[in-house]
Amino acid sequence: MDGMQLAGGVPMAGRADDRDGLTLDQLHVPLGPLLPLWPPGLVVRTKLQGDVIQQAAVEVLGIGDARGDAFWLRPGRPLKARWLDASAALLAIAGWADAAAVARRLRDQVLTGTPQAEIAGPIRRWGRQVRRSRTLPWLLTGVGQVPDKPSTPRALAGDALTRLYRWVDSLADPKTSVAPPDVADGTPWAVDVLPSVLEGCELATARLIVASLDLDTDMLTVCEAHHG
Amino acid sequence: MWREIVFWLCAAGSVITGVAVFRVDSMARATFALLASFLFAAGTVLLVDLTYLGVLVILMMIMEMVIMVVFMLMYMMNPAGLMPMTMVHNQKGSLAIAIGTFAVLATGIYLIDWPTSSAPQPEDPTMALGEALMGPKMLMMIVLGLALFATIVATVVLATHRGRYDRYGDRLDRDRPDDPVRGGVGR
Amino acid sequence: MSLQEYLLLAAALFSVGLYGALSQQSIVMIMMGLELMINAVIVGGAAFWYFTAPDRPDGQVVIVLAITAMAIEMAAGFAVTTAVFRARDVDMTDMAADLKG
Amino acid sequence: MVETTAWGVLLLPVILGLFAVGAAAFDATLAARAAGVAAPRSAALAPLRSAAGLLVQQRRRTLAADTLLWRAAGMVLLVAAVLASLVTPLGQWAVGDLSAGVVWFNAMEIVAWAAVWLAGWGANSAFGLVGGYRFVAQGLAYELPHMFVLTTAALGAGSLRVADIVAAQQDLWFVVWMPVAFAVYLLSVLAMAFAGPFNHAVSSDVAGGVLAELSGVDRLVFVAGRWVLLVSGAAMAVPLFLGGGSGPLLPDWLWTLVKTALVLAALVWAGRRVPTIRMERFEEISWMVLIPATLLQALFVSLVVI
Repeated sequence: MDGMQLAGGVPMAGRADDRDGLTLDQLHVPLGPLLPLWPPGLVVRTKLQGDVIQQAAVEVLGIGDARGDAFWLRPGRPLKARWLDASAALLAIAGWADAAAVARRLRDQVLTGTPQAEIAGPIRRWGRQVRRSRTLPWLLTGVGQVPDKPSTPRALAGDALTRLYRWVDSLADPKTSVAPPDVADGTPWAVDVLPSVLEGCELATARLIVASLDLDTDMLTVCEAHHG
Repeated sequence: MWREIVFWLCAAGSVITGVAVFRVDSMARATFALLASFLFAAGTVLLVDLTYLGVLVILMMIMEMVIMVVFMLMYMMNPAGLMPMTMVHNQKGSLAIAIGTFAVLATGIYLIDWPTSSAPQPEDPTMALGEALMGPKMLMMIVLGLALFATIVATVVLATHRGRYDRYGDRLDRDRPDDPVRGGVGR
Repeated sequence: MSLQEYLLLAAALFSVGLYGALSQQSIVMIMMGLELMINAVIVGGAAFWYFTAPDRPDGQVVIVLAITAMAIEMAAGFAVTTAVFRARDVDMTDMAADLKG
Repeated sequence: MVETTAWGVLLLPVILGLFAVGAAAFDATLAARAAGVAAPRSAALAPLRSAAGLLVQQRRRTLAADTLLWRAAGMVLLVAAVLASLVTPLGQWAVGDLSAGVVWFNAMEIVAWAAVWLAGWGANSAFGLVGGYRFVAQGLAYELPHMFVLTTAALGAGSLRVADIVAAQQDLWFVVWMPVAFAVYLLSVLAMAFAGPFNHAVSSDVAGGVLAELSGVDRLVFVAGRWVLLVSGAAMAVPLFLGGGSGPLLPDWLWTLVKTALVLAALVWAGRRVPTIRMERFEEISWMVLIPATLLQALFVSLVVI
């Protein structure tokens, strides 16, 4: 193999052991910081073999230079809107464009202050539609299962499907509608646990997992500010 | 007349793309050059009224080449496939042998007095083929089927490194297999 | 169109395939050479059927045989490559020359 | 019964194109309704608007792309999608009535494998390549059931010629006594055109997959090819299972068009109802459920025929 010029300046991939016992080429692919439906500022540096993530390193850009002001913590941003937002992102990445579009529309209505009585019905209808789907559990079960430890935030336990169902159920719960935004956020924990969850997954599942963990990179800045 | 033209176009295309397989730099291009060569050759098969077999060659070859390209890249990764490469041994000798073979074959082709047939073509060649395969040539068909089945088993055994003890545990008592990726049937 | 022209095409394809099978080092490329040679068999089979014995299906049967041979060759070839690669981390024939006397 | 027409060569792309635009418009309307957009009529024009936009858009380039193969991909897909319909009769006319018409149709569909893989490979981007590989995996999953289903229809008529298959349904449409085959056929048509829930090759979890880096005219050609492929598949369902052009009152060709439109609309509508089906899960379904089901259906049909 003489003449090792590089095609377009891309170096040849290195090789390493992999899951199937074949020493295949490694490819370094960064995910983020800017992708549609991706937490802004989040960068996941992956080492891929085929489309399987062998190693992942998570980094959040822009912590420290923010104003300690998170979008979802501002007044008039009920928790409900945030759950709708998270569900919309997850559904969109799962490829259910229509259900995602409905969730997004409902979120906008919540944020613009549509009265509770008017919006409760549509939200319940949408929730029923999501819970009734039989393909969705089939596709999401076992995706992004987080370790079950005492330190695991209750809101993030389980896999992508249980998290989505948790959002959907709490949206149907009348108490959620008045709940204030939550400062005790799971994001720092999720960022810590993300690399270990991503390893061994396929590249595409990575995006489902990130969406299902509902990372709010703004919140990291807030936490940073709180702890000094 | 038009058959003559189409034949020569297909023949030239088939040989040129066949040569290109070993001349281009990228594995992807090599595979698809081979595919083009097959498609041109299938064109000549279609010209002699073998519709079914010609189309079958097209179908099989596209599938095979697409699968081939996957393996190709798996074992010979090459960014964008545009890096020049040569991986040959004994090029001159091979070339000489190949040209020699062609010369011998070509002389043979033009020296031998080939038999011709005035027998009429069957109404439907495909039907004739099917009847032959299910009738006098049944034994061959059975052998082919067995060979294909043996190939399936043998290739899976050769290519995989995880047996059922890896999947179901040493006593084969696991309820659901321990696979890196779960399947869809929910076992 | 004549039998000779068809056979000439088959001979050309066969020779190109032979060159590839002899000269290439990578197992996958050798298989490409073999496939080209089998391709020549397909062309030859079609020609013999059409020009010498259209009333008998033998030429067609040869083509079916060739197509099957191609599929088997490819599947087996890749399986062997995978096994060799896993065990020895090579995909070139020169490096896997254990059987060399 | 079916005559071949030379001028059909010119008409066929036009009809397929109109159907493709109609299907895309229907799809856009459904999307707009879900999003709660007030004016569905303008949403129906969205595909045409974006097509015009793509025509004038400049091509984006990627580092070290294999431009030749990349450009070829879209053209190959579109041409194969049109050629697949070559054997589909419109009422009494077909462009070409091959004696192995069903095999021809299947072969042209398989071309999509190569085209999609090439589109993913050519861009030299990880997402595109992942999308391309997924389509190959998807192809391996649906192709066998699809082939068995086509064989079943051919078996029912005792011929691979599409015209004979239509003729065999004079008394009873195949859909009535081969319902499993019909259902699997529709499923695999969606998979083949990587539409609806089987859009794993271009899904949003890989940032558009094969389509991620395609832009400008290349993207337009590729997307058009995909729609035409779906139309071709839907159109073939009519002669294979729905009795071709037979029907009361209306002429043959009109019935064919009506049935095609209905099948197409059903496919597009159903495709939007379900989230993207991930291949690693579908693969097992295909091998453990669909293949045995189609084989049993074929066995049943061959017993009936004998």
